[in-house]
Amino acid sequence: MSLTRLAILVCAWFALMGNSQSLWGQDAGQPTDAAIQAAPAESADAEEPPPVDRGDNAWMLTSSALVLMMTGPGLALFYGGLVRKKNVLSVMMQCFFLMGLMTVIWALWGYTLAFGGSGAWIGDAEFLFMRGVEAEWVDGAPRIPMYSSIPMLTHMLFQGMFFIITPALICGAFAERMKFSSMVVFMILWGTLVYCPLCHWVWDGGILAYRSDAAAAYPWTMNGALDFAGGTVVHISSGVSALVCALLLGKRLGYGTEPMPPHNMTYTMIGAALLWVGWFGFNAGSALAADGIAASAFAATHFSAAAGALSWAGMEWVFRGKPTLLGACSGAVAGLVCITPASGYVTAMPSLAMGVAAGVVCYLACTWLKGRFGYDDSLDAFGVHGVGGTLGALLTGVFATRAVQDLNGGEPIGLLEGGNLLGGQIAGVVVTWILAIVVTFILLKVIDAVMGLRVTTQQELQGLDLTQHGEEGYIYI
Amino acid sequence: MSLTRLAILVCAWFALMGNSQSLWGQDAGQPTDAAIQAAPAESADAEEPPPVDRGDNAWMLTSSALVLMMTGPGLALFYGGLVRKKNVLSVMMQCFFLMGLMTVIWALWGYTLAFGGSGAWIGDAEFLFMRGVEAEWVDGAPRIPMYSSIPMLTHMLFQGMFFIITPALICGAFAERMKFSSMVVFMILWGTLVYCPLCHWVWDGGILAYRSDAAAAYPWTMNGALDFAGGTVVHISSGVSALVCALLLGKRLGYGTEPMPPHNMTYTMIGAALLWVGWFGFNAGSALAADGIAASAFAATHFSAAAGALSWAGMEWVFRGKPTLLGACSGAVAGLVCITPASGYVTAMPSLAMGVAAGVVCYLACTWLKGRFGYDDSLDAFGVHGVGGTLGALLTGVFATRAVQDLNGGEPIGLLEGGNLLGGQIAGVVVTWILAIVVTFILLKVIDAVMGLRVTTQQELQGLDLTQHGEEGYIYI
Amino acid sequence: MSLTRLAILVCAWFALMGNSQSLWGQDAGQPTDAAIQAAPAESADAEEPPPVDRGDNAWMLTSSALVLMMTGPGLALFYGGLVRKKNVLSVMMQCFFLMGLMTVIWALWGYTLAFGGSGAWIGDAEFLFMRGVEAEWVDGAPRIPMYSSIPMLTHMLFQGMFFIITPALICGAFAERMKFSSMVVFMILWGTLVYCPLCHWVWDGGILAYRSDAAAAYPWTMNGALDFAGGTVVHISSGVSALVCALLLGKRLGYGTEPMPPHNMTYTMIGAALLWVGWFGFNAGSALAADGIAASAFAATHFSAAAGALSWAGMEWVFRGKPTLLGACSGAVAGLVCITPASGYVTAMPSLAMGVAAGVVCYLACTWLKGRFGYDDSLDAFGVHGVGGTLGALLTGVFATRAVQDLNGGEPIGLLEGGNLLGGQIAGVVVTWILAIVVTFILLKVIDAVMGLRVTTQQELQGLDLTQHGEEGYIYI
Amino acid sequence: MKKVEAIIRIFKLEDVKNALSAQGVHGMTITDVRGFGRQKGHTEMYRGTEYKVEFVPKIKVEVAVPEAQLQAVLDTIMRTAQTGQTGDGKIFVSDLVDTIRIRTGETGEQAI
Amino acid sequence: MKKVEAIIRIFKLEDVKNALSAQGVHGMTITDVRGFGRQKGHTEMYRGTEYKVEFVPKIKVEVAVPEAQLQAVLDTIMRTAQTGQTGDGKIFVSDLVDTIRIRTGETGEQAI
Amino acid sequence: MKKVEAIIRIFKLEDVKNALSAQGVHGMTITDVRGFGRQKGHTEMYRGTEYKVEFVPKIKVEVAVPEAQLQAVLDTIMRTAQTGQTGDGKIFVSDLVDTIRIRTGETGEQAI
Ligand SMILES: Nc1ncnc2c1ncn2[C@@H]1O[C@H](COP(=O)(O)OP(=O)(O)O)[C@@H](O)[C@H]1O
Ligand SMILES: Nc1ncnc2c1ncn2[C@@H]1O[C@H](COP(=O)(O)OP(=O)(O)O)[C@@H](O)[C@H]1O
Ligand SMILES: Nc1ncnc2c1ncn2[C@@H]1O[C@H](COP(=O)(O)OP(=O)(O)O)[C@@H](O)[C@H]1O
Repeated sequence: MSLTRLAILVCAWFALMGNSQSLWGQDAGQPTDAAIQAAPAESADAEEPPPVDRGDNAWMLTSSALVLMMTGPGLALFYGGLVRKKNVLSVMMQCFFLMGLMTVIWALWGYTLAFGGSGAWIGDAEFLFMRGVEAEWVDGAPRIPMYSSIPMLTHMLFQGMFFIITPALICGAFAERMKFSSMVVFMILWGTLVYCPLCHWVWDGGILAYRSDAAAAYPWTMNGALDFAGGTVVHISSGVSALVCALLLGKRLGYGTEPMPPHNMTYTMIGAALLWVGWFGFNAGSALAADGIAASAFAATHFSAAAGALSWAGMEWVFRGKPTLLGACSGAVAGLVCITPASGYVTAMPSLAMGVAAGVVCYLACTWLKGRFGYDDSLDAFGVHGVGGTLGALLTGVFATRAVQDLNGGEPIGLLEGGNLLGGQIAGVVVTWILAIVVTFILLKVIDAVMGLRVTTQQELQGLDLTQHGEEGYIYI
Repeated sequence: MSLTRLAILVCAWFALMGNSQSLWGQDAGQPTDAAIQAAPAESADAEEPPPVDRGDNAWMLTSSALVLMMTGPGLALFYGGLVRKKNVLSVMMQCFFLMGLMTVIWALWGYTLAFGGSGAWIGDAEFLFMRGVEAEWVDGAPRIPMYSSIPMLTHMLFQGMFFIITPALICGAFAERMKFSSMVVFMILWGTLVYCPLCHWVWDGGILAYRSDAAAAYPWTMNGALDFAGGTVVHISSGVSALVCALLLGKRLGYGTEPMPPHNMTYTMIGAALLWVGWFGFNAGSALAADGIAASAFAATHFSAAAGALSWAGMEWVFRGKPTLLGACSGAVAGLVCITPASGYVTAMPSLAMGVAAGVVCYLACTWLKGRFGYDDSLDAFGVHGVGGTLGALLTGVFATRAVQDLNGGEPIGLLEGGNLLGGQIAGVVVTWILAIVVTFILLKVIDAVMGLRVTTQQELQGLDLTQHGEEGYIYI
Repeated sequence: MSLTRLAILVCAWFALMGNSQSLWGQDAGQPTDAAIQAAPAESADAEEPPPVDRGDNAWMLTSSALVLMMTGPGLALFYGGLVRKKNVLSVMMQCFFLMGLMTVIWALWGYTLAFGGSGAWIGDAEFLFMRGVEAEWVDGAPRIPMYSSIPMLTHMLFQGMFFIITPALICGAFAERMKFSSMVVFMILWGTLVYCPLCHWVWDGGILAYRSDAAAAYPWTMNGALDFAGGTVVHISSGVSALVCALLLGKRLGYGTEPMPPHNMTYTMIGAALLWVGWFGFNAGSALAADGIAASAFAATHFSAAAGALSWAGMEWVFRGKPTLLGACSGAVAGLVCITPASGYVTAMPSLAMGVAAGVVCYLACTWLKGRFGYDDSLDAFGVHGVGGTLGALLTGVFATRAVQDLNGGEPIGLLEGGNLLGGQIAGVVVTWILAIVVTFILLKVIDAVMGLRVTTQQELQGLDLTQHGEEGYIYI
Repeated sequence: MKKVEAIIRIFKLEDVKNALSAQGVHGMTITDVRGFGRQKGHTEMYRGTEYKVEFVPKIKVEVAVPEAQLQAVLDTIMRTAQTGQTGDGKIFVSDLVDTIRIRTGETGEQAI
Repeated sequence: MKKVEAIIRIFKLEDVKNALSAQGVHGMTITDVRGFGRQKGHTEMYRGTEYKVEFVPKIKVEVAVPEAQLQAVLDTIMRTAQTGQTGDGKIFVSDLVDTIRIRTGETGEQAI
Repeated sequence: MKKVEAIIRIFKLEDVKNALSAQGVHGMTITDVRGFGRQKGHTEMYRGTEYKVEFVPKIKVEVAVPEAQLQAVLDTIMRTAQTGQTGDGKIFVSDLVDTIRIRTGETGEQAI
């Protein structure tokens, strides 16, 4: 009965998407060099698949492994260390379980909704159940579909790792109080209804893809946005949804009155370091090749993380008298979030600048802003990913340069070199915020009505580890 | 005196091997495309070594690093977290020490016994002390022997990492009670007498290699088995030997009466996540190239792990009311174990199916089966690796398809597409079980007689960390 | 005022360098095959950059990630576990903060001082602020400067990771007692005044580069030294500086009287394992390509680490009755340190020999030597890196062979094959020791005078976590 | 002087401490303990094998009080630590022969 | 009422607890402690430097008992916690002025 | 017999233990505790939000002593645990009705 209600919602959603597509989408989504991600359909149908570039494939497989490592153990440790001892396993379980759950969804219908066909609004059934992605027996020989220079399987895997970490990031907002079962249902729907469409819009020639026909078809997208590795798709979407979660679930018991210090700062540091390392796969891997762009994105990522760590810790040093390890770690993550959309489009000094900006702005978001409005974003998923992602998307419009990638027919791209990308970036940010807020709000309301979002007071006091999973983190007797 | 006894055993063994070889092995072991691993001898002697494929080599070096990471820190954390605090270091020491010990053995005689020459039963002295593997000064220039498209050194390294983790897996069975010195002796002999021959049979054109002449020479092998990344060589061999260890060493003091909960579940989760990540190197690396097969194996691995995590946790949710983190982690590992032999031969949906099956079957093995027979397999090395490996080997016979690799001259392979691989798989499983049981049993009996297997009651009560290594895991004063 | 004093020192230094250069350096530093690192200038100015070798780039990007992982979380855990609970965060903060700090310095002036131009003594401003390294818009198209077969950005990143871990290693010497602010200032200057020149001397055709014109210009360098991955540049420089730090800062309160056992040996083991894994990127990556040399270096690294773990633990087993986990971990690291300069030049058996030697010698350095002289090198940064690095540099002169790399025009290289490399190695060691001792001594004296090096007694008793960073490592209530 | 030892629920510590210091108790010492009693523990599950944890984490609060303050202190603890559920804990009162402040050497009630 | 404090070996806790509850002791409180005594500790070794750990991990069991039960409880603990090896521990008995059950406010023996 | 409970600074434990055993105290039991008192705790900072830690980590040393030894023990602890700074801690002295050595069953002073 509860499921029926949800089912209805889902259908409604796709109906909407479908319509919009048939109504205005006919001319949309031809692949462009700016949206090379739109290539699969074509290359998959090609008679003679191009040979695999072993170097590119080696790097992309490595990157896929690195991005999985970001969620487990990376994020699991980063978040797990920040909660109280009685909830450490619940956070780790959310991350680990999502590694399984989102992967299965991705294999069944996620990848095709995100990258199938060439619609402007949502993918079609082209790759349903991995058909057309996995190896096939074609006229007497095995064939492995290609995605430009790498097997499409590699592309599917790499993108699938993003599909894992994005929802996992949201967990930071409702940590220490959400029912596990409700989280599972929420994530299935969120991944399907928020992530997949958004991913398609930005990375598969959809309405937000820079200079795609689809974007051209909707003037208000201002020609679409550039998002190299997921500033909008991953960070804004998760960060903003996180804020909605924090607001709808309400504060943790005792929030504001009793202290809730991180129970194991060393875990948080290990997690932050692993995130930094894994992010190289996340950003440099988004070049989908082991080329110069990958190297450039790698450098931008490294520089921004470094600058972010210094600027956040610096803010504390100046305003609080002491630089903290948590500050340095948070700053590095903020820098990484901020550079994500820009990593493949900017040079060194702008990367450092973006890192510094991220450290300062996110520091203020997690202290002043959160204090000002008093919402309980337990682990600052919004303060870091929502705010940092938005900042990064906008700064991409400022610093993106043709010197790294000539995506605008030789014309300038970013504001700094006289280009007009910023408009599209703003459009992208606004659209993403709206999508994330609206859908997340509806989902949570529905789920709350159907099965409730929060654990009981008794359970929250005893801790989620025991009450949700019947386990304890540490038994040192 | 104790050593002499052991020496005798070893000689006896090789005598046996040698005979069998000279008796029936003459025509055996010509390399076949199904057993490309048999190529080294040839390629090494070639005048003009082919150029290194940088992409393949990059991936294989990365994979080697990933597989080492599986043992340390991966397995060390996975196992270390499951034991009681007083024994955490002893488990980690076993893993870490084996990283050193097995590597040295591999360099001296392990690699050549596994991959030297082209005998049906065991390798010869071709690569003793790395001769013919390492760089050589040949007529006025350095030369690095090749193994198809990668340096043979890379192949040796990658395979050497398997030689580390396989014995390390066994440690799960005798954790918290085995004498360190006895473990060292046992592993030296086990690696030499069980792993090397088995590895040669399956991966170097030996009697179990699919469609190898050696297999052809022994009809009862039913044409040999397919084992892409070690279902038999790694998991069945270690899992079954683990069961023998558990039975011969007996239960831990207080087993069944006092609770022995994992002392640090967070370590177990970190370890499981690292195993998942490292397994990509383990399975996809077994393609020995960064090609489409690698991508396909990577995907199969990822899907099976995900499905396993969900199915094990699901079983708990249904039958116990709560999904546990340990359940999700165990399920993921079970899925990884199960897909290992099949990873390079199956498509997406079968991978999911195998993961689900592994989660369910291994869950029953670790709860119902173990409870039923009451052996103390401390960390379920048999329940997960022995059972999961056997399941995977058999299912490979069902799901393997020419659509991924055409290994049967265009004919179907797995049962599902009408092939007859299953027979060979069963033969492979049976042979592996017998080898592991017999040799492990003999070794343990001999070592027990010579130096004893178990620590004293007093030592077991005080914990192995202090009594075997004079250290404590945590000193939080 | 304090800064002025420091400024003067810095200027003085560069004046010195500048002079020396203009005085005697004119003919120096032409790139040679022995010093391929000297190529950048040339290749950067080339009209038509060669294409990126995707395989090499994939491996080098992976290696860069691995080397960053060595510092965080690797070294942070290895060191963090060895200190007392009250100082764990301070050690982790030093490692993590340095990841940010050194990276920014490297981007601004570090890389150019190390690899800019072709002077004999120090780099010039060629790559200041990443000019000439990052992507540029050249006559209507983006261009990414190359460094032989990889983007120069990749080379810069890989080398930049070394610039992070080298100072981080020094932290082991002054752990648990140095002021954070002073450490920051010290590391900025140390990196600039010790690491950059040394790196230039050895790896950019400077005075210590094997068979470089610069080396030829200074007979006392005996034709320069071979340092494949940083025996002198990384380990001797940091290890010797560490000794100076330990001596000038003095002992920790209670050193010798109260026990200061590692607070979390499991962290140390995790760290050691991650160092081992990361070291593959460190050494094999130093081939700057995914070729046979990389494979050979990878194998040498793995073998030496393994042998080191066994020999150190063996020493304990023989002389103390028990092998410890810390012993095995320390031995592995000692083996890794020792093989670093030799990894790309030696074959398998010598690698094992070097590992064994490292385990024995460093064991004695950390027990007998340290006990003998009674300095407080908290975490044995000198005992392992200083001693091990020196041992490795010398043994490189013994075991280096043309069979791996023909660097001497077909003539023998190492002592064992009748070459005369040893002289240059000794020269390299001596020069490095002198540089490290002198500059570190001066820097510490100046900083001590300006701002003090040590925390107050009160702070040291309470712990650096609370007093320097206002955080606690574990809050298990 | 009396020594008051109260075994209370962990999450009540904050309240109890504040209430006590509010009424002029200037010091106390707390210890992490585990308690066994009518309040049954919980069951945990590892690889399907369940096991009962009969000891429940509690906090022990120790306060040395002058006779005069005793009743007030007891009431305060009672009031603030109570939830009405089994497992609220116990208060044990015992005699103190003497108290010494190490810093000053003061003894008796003024040492408290 | 009396308060019984027993310092016992960690691995004896299970037995002691079971024996006590078997004979009708409905509650107890345990604490992780470290003990110094005739039982010498052990030496640990870090990078060759040995160091003596003189404090041995023990468990302290605290039970408040009515006079009537006292002897029985002492005997039980004695019996179940004994191994005969140095280090078995001690039992300390002291007076309790009063006991209060926080949940109900009951005092005295019925509060136990 | 008396029971002496001293709350001291962590880094004073080594000295106190040595001094006590030097003067013939053959056993003691220590516990990790956290103390609240005149010595104010410290503030920690997490993502900019500061929070006060009012409980300071301390060590509780418990020693059962024969009347004869009492004063000497008190003096020794006083002397060795003192720094003169607020937070040095307290010593509480209470009566022991009996002491039993589990290993032997000895009771009274010879059990100590
Ligand atoms: N006889 C006793 N001696 C020492 N501690 C006790 C005793 N009885 C109870 N306790 C402590 O009091 C706590 C609460 O007691 P319990 O019986 O569970 O609930 P309630 O206090 O509501 O009756 C127990 O967890 C235990 O720590
Ligand atoms: N005088 C004492 N005061 C407090 N605790 C003591 C005293 N003597 C012994 N203990 C505790 O009893 C434990 C066992 O005492 P020990 O002398 O080692 O063995 P035994 O009890 O067999 O004589 C010690 O570890 C310590 O915790
Ligand atoms: N009334 C009390 N009851 C129990 N413990 C106390 C009491 N007063 C102080 N303590 C303990 O003594 C420690 C030191 O007391 P404090 O007032 O901080 O310094 P000082 O002992 O120098 O006055 C406190 O941390 C607390 O553990």
